[in-house]
Order: sequence, then C-alpha cells, then structure tokens
Amino acid sequence: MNSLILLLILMFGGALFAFILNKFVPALRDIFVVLLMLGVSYLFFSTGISNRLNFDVLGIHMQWGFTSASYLFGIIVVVLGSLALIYSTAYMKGKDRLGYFYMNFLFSIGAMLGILMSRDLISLFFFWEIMTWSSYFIVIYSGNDVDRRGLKYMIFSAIGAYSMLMAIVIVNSFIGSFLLEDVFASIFAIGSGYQIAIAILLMIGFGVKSAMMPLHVWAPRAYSESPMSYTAVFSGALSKMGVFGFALVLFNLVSTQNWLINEVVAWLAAITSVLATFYAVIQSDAKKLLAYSSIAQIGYIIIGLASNTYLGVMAGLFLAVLHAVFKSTLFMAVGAVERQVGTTDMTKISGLIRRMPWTFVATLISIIALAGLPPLGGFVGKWMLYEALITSGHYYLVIMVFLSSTAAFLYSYRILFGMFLGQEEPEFAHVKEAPLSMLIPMLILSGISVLSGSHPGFILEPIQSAMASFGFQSNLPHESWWELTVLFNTWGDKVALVNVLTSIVGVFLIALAFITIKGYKNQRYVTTKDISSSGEIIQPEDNMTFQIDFYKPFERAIWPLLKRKIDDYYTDFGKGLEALFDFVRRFYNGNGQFYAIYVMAFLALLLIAGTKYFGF
Amino acid sequence: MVISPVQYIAIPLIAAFLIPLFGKLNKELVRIIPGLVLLYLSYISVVLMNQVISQNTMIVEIIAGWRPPWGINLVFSPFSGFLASLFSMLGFIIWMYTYNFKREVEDAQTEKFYVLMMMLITGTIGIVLTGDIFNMFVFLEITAISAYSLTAFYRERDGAEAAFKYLLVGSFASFFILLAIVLLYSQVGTLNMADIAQKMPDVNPYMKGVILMLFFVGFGIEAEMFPLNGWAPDVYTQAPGPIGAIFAGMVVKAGIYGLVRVIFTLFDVHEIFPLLMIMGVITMAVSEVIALRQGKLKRMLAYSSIGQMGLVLVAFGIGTHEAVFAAIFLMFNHAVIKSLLFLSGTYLVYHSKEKNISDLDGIGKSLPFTSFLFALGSLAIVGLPPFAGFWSKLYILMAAADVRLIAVIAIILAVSVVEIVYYFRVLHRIYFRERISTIEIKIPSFNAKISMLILAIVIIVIGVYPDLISGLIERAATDLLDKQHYIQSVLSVGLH
Amino acid sequence: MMKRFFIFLILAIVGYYIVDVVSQIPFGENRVNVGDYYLDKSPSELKVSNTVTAIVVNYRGFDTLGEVTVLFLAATGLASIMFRRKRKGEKDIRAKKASSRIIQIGSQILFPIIILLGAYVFIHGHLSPGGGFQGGVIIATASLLMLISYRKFKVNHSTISWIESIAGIVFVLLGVTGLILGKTFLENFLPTGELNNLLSGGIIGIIYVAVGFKVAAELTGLIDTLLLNNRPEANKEK
Amino acid sequence: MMNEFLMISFYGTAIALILIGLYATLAKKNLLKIVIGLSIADSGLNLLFMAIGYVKDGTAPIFSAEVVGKNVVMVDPVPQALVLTAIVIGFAVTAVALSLVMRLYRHHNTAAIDEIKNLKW
Amino acid sequence: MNWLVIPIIVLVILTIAAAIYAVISKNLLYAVVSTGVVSLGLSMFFFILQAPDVALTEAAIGVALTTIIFIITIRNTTEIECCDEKKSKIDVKKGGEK
Repeated sequence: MNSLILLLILMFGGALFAFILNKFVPALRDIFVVLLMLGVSYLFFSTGISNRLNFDVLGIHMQWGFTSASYLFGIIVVVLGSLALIYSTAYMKGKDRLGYFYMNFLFSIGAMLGILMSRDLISLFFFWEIMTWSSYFIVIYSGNDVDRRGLKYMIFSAIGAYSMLMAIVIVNSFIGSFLLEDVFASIFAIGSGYQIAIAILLMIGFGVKSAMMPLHVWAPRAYSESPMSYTAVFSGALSKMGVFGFALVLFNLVSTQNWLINEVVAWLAAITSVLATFYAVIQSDAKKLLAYSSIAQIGYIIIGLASNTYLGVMAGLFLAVLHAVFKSTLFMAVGAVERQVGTTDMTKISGLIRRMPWTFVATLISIIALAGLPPLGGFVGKWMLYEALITSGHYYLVIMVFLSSTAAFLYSYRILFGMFLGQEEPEFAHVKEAPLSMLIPMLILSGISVLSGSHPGFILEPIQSAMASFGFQSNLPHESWWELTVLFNTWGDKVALVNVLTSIVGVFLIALAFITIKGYKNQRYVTTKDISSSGEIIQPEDNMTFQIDFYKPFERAIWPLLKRKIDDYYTDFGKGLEALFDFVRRFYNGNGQFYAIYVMAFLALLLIAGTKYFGF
Repeated sequence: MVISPVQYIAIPLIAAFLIPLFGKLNKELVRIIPGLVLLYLSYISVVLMNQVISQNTMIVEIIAGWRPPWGINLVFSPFSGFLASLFSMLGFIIWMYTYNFKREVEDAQTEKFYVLMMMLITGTIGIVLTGDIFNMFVFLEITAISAYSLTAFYRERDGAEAAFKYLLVGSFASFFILLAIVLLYSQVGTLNMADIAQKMPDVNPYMKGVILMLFFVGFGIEAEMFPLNGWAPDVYTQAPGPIGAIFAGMVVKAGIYGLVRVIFTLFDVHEIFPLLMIMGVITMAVSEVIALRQGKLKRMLAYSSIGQMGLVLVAFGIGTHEAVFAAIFLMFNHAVIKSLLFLSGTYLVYHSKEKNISDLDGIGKSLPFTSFLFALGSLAIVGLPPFAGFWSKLYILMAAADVRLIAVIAIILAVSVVEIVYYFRVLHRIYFRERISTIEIKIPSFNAKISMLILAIVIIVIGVYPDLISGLIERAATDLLDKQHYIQSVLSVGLH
Repeated sequence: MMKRFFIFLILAIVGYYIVDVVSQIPFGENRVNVGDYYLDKSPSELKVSNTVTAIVVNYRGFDTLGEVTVLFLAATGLASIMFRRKRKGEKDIRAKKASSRIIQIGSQILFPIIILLGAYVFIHGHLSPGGGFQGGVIIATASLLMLISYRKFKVNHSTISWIESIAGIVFVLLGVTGLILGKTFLENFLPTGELNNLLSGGIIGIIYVAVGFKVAAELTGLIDTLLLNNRPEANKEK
Repeated sequence: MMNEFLMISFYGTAIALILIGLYATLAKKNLLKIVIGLSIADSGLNLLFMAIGYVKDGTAPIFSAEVVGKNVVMVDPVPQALVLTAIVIGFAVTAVALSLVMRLYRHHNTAAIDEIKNLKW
Repeated sequence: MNWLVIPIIVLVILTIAAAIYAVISKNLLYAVVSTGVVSLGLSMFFFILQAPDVALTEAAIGVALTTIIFIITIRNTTEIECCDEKKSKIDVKKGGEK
C-alpha cells in the first residue's frame, strides 16, 4: 500500500480507534496516541518527496504527494504534533472527554498532513475542512462559550473555506482540472479579472486560518481558550497551513502584473502585526497575550512572503518555522503554569522562577527567540527580513515591522516578569515543577530554538529546497546565502553566529554566577503587599507590584487605535443580519390562508411573467 | 412470479388491506408486516436496479394488458428506479426505527399509523414509477391524504393546525395539477407521459406556457418552493418524528421528481430553467436565514430541509448534465442525512413539550450515541468533508461555475455559512452546556439505534468513497436528460 | 379590505388566463384522442357496453385501485384524526335523541330497498350507468339513514373492516392473478362473454362488485366515525 | 349558435364555480367556508373537464342494445372516467378536511382561521 | 335542440347563484345546503353532457354524502360563520352551544 494512504489511514483510523479505546480501556489511550503519532512521524520521514499517488474520485482527477515545500511544513506538523501529544498526556490528565479530545487532535493533525500532501485543490479543500471542524471541536472543548468564540471561529473558517471553494470551482471551470500543476501552468491564460478574483478568494481562505487583519477576530479567544497542548499545535502548525496557502497563492497564482496584490497583502500583514502587538501588550492574561503575539508574528511571516524577494521569502519561511518552535514552547510553558498554579492571570502570579525553574528556562529561551534578540534564531529571521525589505525599497514596511518588534519587547518582558520573576507570593509556595512529560517537549523545542540561533543553516537548507519547489531560484551574487553557522548579508558581511552565541551566553553565565554569589546573602523575602510608600497609606488589598497597570500609560497612548475593535463591527453586522432575518421570518405568519394567497399570487405572477418573458 | 415494478404498489396495498385483519389476530403483526413489505420492496429494488443497470435499459411494465398510450404503465427507468429504490430502502430503515417507537400509543392508533405510513411511502414510490400523468395525480393524492392524517396524528400537539394548512395548500396543488392535466388532455388527447412528450411540440406555445405554469405551481407546492411552502415547517414540526424523516426524505423528493419530469420530459422547454434556478436560489436563501432564527429544533430542521430543496432546484435549473447529476446526488444525500437528523433529533427532544433547542443543553452526556449521530448528520448536511454532503455540493458548484453563474455560487456559499452557524450552534449546546432542564430523557430503543447507525454508515461511506453510488446517479441523470430514449422505450413496449 | 382587494386582483388575473386558455379549446368537437380507441375496443374486445366502466375498471384500472386506496386512507386517516380516548362509562351515542317514529318506520322500509338499488347499480356497472362507486355510495346512504334514525343502531366495525379488507384484497389479488398467469397486472384473464350480457367483461364485473362492497364499507365506517363524535359535550377537551 | 351558447354556459359555469370556490378559500375566515370553497372549486373543475370531453350531438358512451351496430357519435369517455375518480378523491379530501376542522374547533374553540396560528415563523 | 336553452339558462343561474350564496351566507347550514344545490346542478349538467355515470356519482357523493358530513361537522362545531369583520369569540361560542 502506498505510504501516503497508509499515513492517512493510520491517522484517521487511529483517531477513531483512540476514541473507542477511551471508552473501553482508558488506561492505554495515552500510550496509544503517542505511539501512533511517533509511528506516523517515522512513516512521514521515510516517505520522502518523490512519492506520487494518482486516482480519480467522481471523475475528478486527484494527486497526492509531498513537495519539498510541503515537506518542510510537514516536518513542523509531525514534530510539533508528537511533542504536543507527549505534553498532552500529562497536561490533560484527569480531564473528561479525553477520547473526544484525542480523536479531534489526531484528526486535525491528519488533516494537516492531508493538506500538505494534496497536489490538487479538491483534496486540499477536503482536508482543509476536516482540519477546520476538528479544530473547532477542540476550541469549544473547554465548555462555556465566552464571546461565542467557537462559533466565531467556525463562522470565519467557513467564510474562508467557502471563498476558497468558490475560487477552486471557478479555476476548474476555466482550466478543467484541479491539479495544482495544471492550475499553476495555465492560470495566467485566463482573464485578468478572474485571476485577481481567484487569488483574492483563495487568500481570504488562507488569511482566515493565518489570522490576517480583518479576519483575525476569532483567533485570540480560540487560541487562548483551547487546551494549551492543542494551542501549541494550533498556533504552531495549524496557522502555518494558512502561511503555506499564502505561499502557494503568492508565488504561483499572482502574476507579476498584479504586484499590487503583494503590496496590499504585505500592508495588511504589517497592520496586523502592529495592532496585534499593541493588543498583546495590554493583555493581563498570559494565554491571551501569547495569542495576540501569534497573530503579530504571522504578520511578519506574511510580510516576508509578500515581499516577493528571495531573501524576504526565505526570512518569512524561516520565521514560520521558528515561530512554530518558540510559540508552541511558550504555549506549553503557559500551559504548565496553568496546570500547576491554576491560573494564567499575570496580575496574580509572580515569582515562579524558584518553583518552576525548567519551565522558566524554556520560556526565557523562547522569549529571546520571539523578541528577535541577537543570539537566537529570531534575530536571524528578523535581520533577514529587514534586509529584504530595505533592499527592495519597502521603507514604510520596515518602519511598521520595527514599530511592532519594538512593542513586542514590552510584552516579552511582561510575560517573563509577570509569571516567573518578581516577588514570590506565599500562596504559590506549594507549586511544583511540571511533570517530566511536559518538560521534555518544552526543552526539546527550546533546544531547537537555541540551535536555530547558532546553526540557522539546518533550517535554511530545507527552506531553500522548499523555495526551489515554489519556483524561487537564488539570483544573488553570492553562491549561497548561508552556511551552517554563518550569516551573510547583501553587503558582504559575514557573522559567525556560533561565536556570537557562545560569547553572549558566556557573558550571561558569568553575570548570573556573579549575581548569584554576590546577592544571595542579601536577599530578603517580602510580600508584594509589604512595600514602603512615600507617605501614602497603602491599603492591604493594594497589590503594588508592577505587573499591574505597568503599561497603563502605553495603553492610554494607543487606546484611540484599539478603542473600537474590528470585532464590534462584525457583531453589529451580525445583529443587523439577524434583525433582517427576523423580518424575513414574518412571511410565515401562521395563517394558513395567507399561505394559500401566496400560492395564488405566485401563480398570477408566473402567468403574467411566463407569458411575457419566458417566450411562450 | 416474476419480479416486476408493479409489486411496488400491489404488495403494500395487499398488506395495507390486511393489516386491520391481522390487527385482530396479533397486535405485533401490525408492526411487523410493514417491515416485511418494505424489506421485500428493498429486495426487488436491488434486483430491478441491477437488471436496469446491467442491461442498460429501462423496464416498462404494462398494466391491464393495454400497451401505452392506452393503458397505464409503470416505468422503472434509472432515474425513477433509483428514487423508488431509495424510497423503499429508506422506508425500511425508518420502519426499523418506528418498530418500538411510542409503544404507549393505543393499539387502534398503531394500526392506523402503520397503514398510513406504508401508504405514504407507497404513494411516493407510485409518483416516481408511474408513466401516466393522471395516475401520478392519483398517487399524489394517496401521498397527500396519508400525509394529512399523519401530520395530525398526535392529539397533544398542534398537528391538526399544521395538517389543515397542509391540506389547504395541498388542495391548491392538486387543483392546479388537475387543471393542468385537464388542459393538457384537451390539447394532446392522451395521458401517457411519453405520448404527451411526443405530441407536445404541436401544442401552441401560449397554451403550453399556461399549462406549464400550473404544473410548476402544483408540483412547486409539493417540492416546497419558496412562496408556496408555508405549510412545510408546520408539518415537519407537528408530524411524528419518523414521519418528518419520511417527508424530508421521500415526499418532497417525489414532488421534485414530478416537477423535473414535467419540465424535462413532458415539456422540455429550456426557457423555464432560469425560473427554476431563481426560485431555487430564493427558496434556499430565505429558508436558511429563517432557520438561523429558529428556537425549535424540528422547525430548524424543517427550514433547513426546505433550503436544501432550494439547492436541488438550483441544480436542476442549471440544467447541464453535470448539474443534474449533482442534483440527483444531493437528493440522495439529503434523503439520507436529513432522515438521520430527524430520527436522532426526535430522540433528543423526545419528552420536551416545546421542542426548544435550549432543551438540548448538555444532552450529549446523557444520550451520547444519539447526539453523536446528530452531530455527524449536522456535519454532513452542511457539506463538510469527509461526509456525503460535500460531494454533491461540490458538484453543484462546479456545474454552476461551468456556466459562469458566479453570483449563484456566491449565494450558495453564503447560505452555507448560515447553515454552518445554526447547526454548530445546536452542536455546541448539545455538547458544551451544562444540563439544566429537568426534562426526562428517552434512550432510543435498540432497533432505532441500528437504523440510525445504518444511515450514519451510509453517510460516511459515501463521503469517503462517493464512486460507490456515482455510477447509478450518472445513469439516472442521463436518463432524465434523454427524453427521446424515454419516449421510445415507453411507446415501443409491447409492440410485437 | 386591502387583502380582499388583493385577492380579487389575483383572482382576476388567474381567471383571465383560465378564460383565455379555455376559450381556445373548441367546444363539442370530436378530437382525436385515446378515447376513440376505447370506444372502438371496449365493445369488441372486452364486451363491456359501458365504456366508462371499461375505462375505469380495466384500461385505467390502476387509477381505480388508487382511488379505492384514497378512500380507504381517508377512512383510516379520519378515524385516526378523530380518535379520542373513551372516558369511563362512556357509551357510543350517535344521535342525541331518537328520531320520530315515522322516520324510523320510513327508514326501516327504505333501508332494504336502497340496499337493493345499490347492489343493482354496482352489479350492472358494466352494462348501464353506475358501478361500484355509485352503488357503494348508495348503500352507505342507506346505513346512514339507519344511523340517524335509530339511536341504538350499531355498525359493527369489525364486520366493516372485514368487508373492506377482503374486498380490497380481492381487487388486488385479481390484478396479481393476471400477473401470475403470465399476463399483466389487472389484465382480464376470464372469458369476456357476450356484449350486453350480465356475465360479460371478464373480471370487470367482479372488480366492480368488490369496489362496491369496499366503498360501501368504507363510507359507512367513515360516517359512523364522524357521527360517533357528534356530541358537543364530548368536545370540551380543554 | 347553439354550440356557442352551450360553450359559454358550460365553460362559463365551470370557470365561475372555480373562481367562486377559490375566492371563498382565500377570503373567508371560517374553516368550513374554506372547505366549502375547495369543494365548489373542485366541482367547477370537474364540470370543465366534462365540458371539454363533450362532443356535439354525441350520446353517452354506452353500447346498449339499441346502439350496437349503428354509427353513432359518442362523447369522449375518458374525461368521464377521470372525473369519476376526481369526484371520489375530492370527497375523501373533504372528509379529512372536515375531521380536521372538528379537531381544530375542539382545540381552539373557534373556527376562524386567523385565530389558529400557534405555529408560525 | 333549442328547447334545452331555457333549462340550461335556469340551471346556470341556479348553480352560480347557489355557489355565491354558499360563499356569502352567514349561516353555515344554509351554505352547506347551497353547496348541495350546486352539486345537484352539476349533476344535471353532467346529464346534459351525456355522462350518466358521472351524474350518478355526483348526485350520490356530492349531493348526499358531502352534505351530510358537512352537516355533521356543523353540529359539532358552529353554525354561524364567525366574525368576518369584528365579532368576538363569544359569538362563536354561542354558535357552538346552540
């Protein structure tokens, strides 16, 4: 049997089996899902990219198989999927409806693999929808539907998916085939108006999943309210499907004459990243903060893709991989805190560094990667992005990205400080470190983050072959843009990243040792309520730590931008529609005689119209 | 005795006349006999369908020894045969569901229930099988009268009100169809559909137009076209649960069959297609948005059903081979999926007086199996893969795209979003709310579970492997579009 | 008022088109149609002098089967719609008070005569105007007469359903017999006899008798069901 | 002349009955009036069909002893057979309708159709 | 055949008048009886149209049976057509109790 089919059968069959297993032998469930995922990962890595499967369904020709591009994303999916499942076994312990949870978890991972292996639009859509509903079922897993987040997610996904479907059928009506290669080959032969419409419709579809600006409103709550073990995959891998789709559309379906599309997308992404960063800053809940941060980060990625330069695309893809790594680490870390402490409200938690040191380490590394500070991969990615934008002359975009990444420092700091540093509250004294099965995935991912800083080449290599399969060839003076541990730039400078890393880490370690030795004796524990005030009488309930309202001034400054959320417009629109629908409903007024009158009136109308217009 | 299409009518009739007698012998027989009959019908469906497909013919059965156009004949063509087989098999599954349904109803009523239910199914089968237009009217009346009575079956509901509305509008339908038949007879002097189709070109176009409009309205009422469907939501709501499934799965389909048979075969006027499509779009849009605002489960399902019928009309209105294929596929899918929804939904609101959606809060924990099947049906009906509904919707969109009906595609998809919203809202309530209502819960009986499970398996299997059935549907679509073949096959029968 | 005006308007439109169409149908003209074939074959092949009967029972016998079924369903449906749980000690009362003696005696005399008339009508269905339906209705009228005039007159529902079922089954089985004998459903398999003879027309006569019994039984049952509920005080349900 | 007169009177009566019946169904609020309207409209339709099947100077399509062998014009028997069916079906529908009226009256204590709207929207 | 003219005119007028009366009459009993008259007229028409079978059927079903079941229904419900303009429910009740 073809390993592609086997992969899908294992995934979906395994998902169903996990559901059934949970009913009868719940003890074996965790082991089963982890083993299944590991087996699938093995199968995935052994599959390779040359495998092609052709078949017909209902007279529609379909083709499955990985390309180097989708393989890259596939790696993200299986790695994150396996780690998140391992993490899940501890994180979800003791919750109910686990069979349901794991079933949908595996469904969505299987669907993602399906999306990546589709070489035709119908299978792509098919798996896209499976991914949508299975993730929806996890989003609403935790019960009370605050703000109807699940429904919102589903509505937006549906809008996106159906605009995709519309594009797909229109493409087919022109080209007569759903195969991606046929579509790519002949898309520019059809009318320009249709071309643009198709590109836009497809991008709406992918934009929803990657939470682009006007379509992002579902994301914050969906990310923050799903179980964290799934959010790691959701934000890490699932949103990358949108990125993958964007790449497909931008590189293959938008002709160079329609460069405006690229510009618009880039600008939307830039606005997304700035606004989402601002929102992230003013959140007090770590999960929501990370959710907004995810949206902002995907903004960078899409800016990179839309820049349509070799370096920009590379930066975008690099950031995509990296984002998957560090953002899922962060979600896992927050999940660990949530599980051990019971809350993720940063105004309540503080000083967990002593209680959960390993979680802290993972968070720290990921935060550094997120903020784009030098020794780690985030820096590399952002550097490449800036360079690409500057060399291609997108100066305003550079300003936007700069604004957004500066603001990102604010929330990066906040999440680190709010949860781990600061005064230790006595009520958290009993908190223990997260169990091993949660730590290991986090630490593995952190390790990847570190490596990405020192050896970006191991990520850039698959990216380069992926770009080749997207149709990008290096057109630059250098032979190569990177070596394993060395970063070049347009101007011919070389930076040996390992040296940077080792030196910075060395300095850091020395400083740490120094502080520890020097300051250990002077340390004094005070509670957050025990702070001397300058003549002001402090009430016991006043918590004076600066997690609270620390960013108030900043918030006040950006408030005009954020006052009216896009969400509110959607809500008003929905309300208006509902009122309209209620009006339509009055047609069925309950009086049977009116129904009979409708019949007669319709007949009269038809007789007039029929004899006049239908040519009888 | 050789298996022949007339047994579709004769066997249920004998059984219907026998049931009152057997009811005196043994109460259980009353429940069992319809099942046996429907099982037998399913069996002959398989045999006949196999014959039709393998020999690439249509079976035309003469009745009373007079060949068409003088006698009545039954036509088991790929299209009508497909629908007849669908009805009998679905009927059997629904019978299985009703076997232990509402045992507390009096014996005398049980007997009537089964007679009426069986005749409802037989009536729909008769409508699709008959080759004679007046005979179709008679079967329409059989269907209608059983439907009126079944709608008013429960005394504690507002069934009588719904039934009266249905009767009022349904009488208009019969009236218009009969009027059309009368005018048609005055023009062509025959009642056989093939003969009419053959003679139709000679009729003057004005007369043709008026007759077609009368048929259009008449069958449009049965097919739940938009301004004519006032009765439908009430009827679906008030009828017993399995009967709702029969309405959604068979009665409407029979109405649509009548409509398309008249338009495609009898008249063959392509000018009417845009009208059919426009009415379909309006029907779909209006009823789906109304469904969004429903607070009662069955009413929501009813409007959803009407909306799907609108989609079927759109597909027929496009009129290409691909579109007709999609329409028939959707008819099949909708019959199966909506039956599943009605059957499982019935148990979800079994003891609820108002049948409110809010009564479903948290019922997923108490009724896991039924809720799961309901969820599956919901996913399928909105056309999410990997369930059956996806392929038919895809094909309709493809057909629409091929003739560049971009606006229609947009409307269909926008309406699908609405559909997703209201179905997922229900699912959310089922699974993710705490149960507060104190309404007693009814666990489905074993046979009901089996019947729902069969439907669910069909949905999944067709969803994953649609080619299982596409051959039959392909033949059905070809049959519907090939008017000449129909005429020839019918009129040449019995010519020695 | 607006509504009424609107109704007049749409009725005027529909009426206009109906008039327009119908006026194009020539009146009294002998058009070529399937009727000619029936008029030609019915006396010569089926030996049935009443062509309408030949059509109703043989050429379009399937319609008649459906029609009988419609009546059967109406009776069944009506009984199901009117079904009401009996209260304790409630008796079946069809009329509020007994009719006057004159009416009673009159109906007693009339009853057998009407029954005979009905029987005559459906037995001679293939010879003269009339047939199963007309005869059945006439018989039903007779029992209606008794039901109204006698308070205690009871219709035995068991008997009725026996008659109904057997008559119906006879009809279908006659059809199926044709099928079994290698002919078609409802095809005549008996010798047709001589034109204008009582024993002519093959199975047509038998079917019409069955239809007569069936219609009579169904209508009687139907009226009885309606009469049983003829009690305003029983109607106060709520 | 005679033919036109017959045509106008038959077709006219039929259409008049149809329209009167439909009017009653659409405009009258009483349930019974609605049913009466339906039955009148049906009667009109039956009359129309019979009138269409009429043949000038035709006789009833019965081959009684005096007619056999003579060349007589007969009216079209098909409409007669169909109308026969239609009448019976109409009666069946009327019966069901009336039983529904009775139940509605029992339930709502009114026979006005605009007061019976528990089910709407 | 001219002798038929007058009876036909009478019949037409009678039938249509009865139909109109059946629709407008406030008393349902009268309306039902008028419907019976319409059926009777119709059955005459059928006779004139050389359709004795149909005439017989219409006479038996339309005139006798339909009228009777209508009357039974009226006895069960109400005799007076309700509130076309603005009569209240009380009138209907009275009609029912009669």
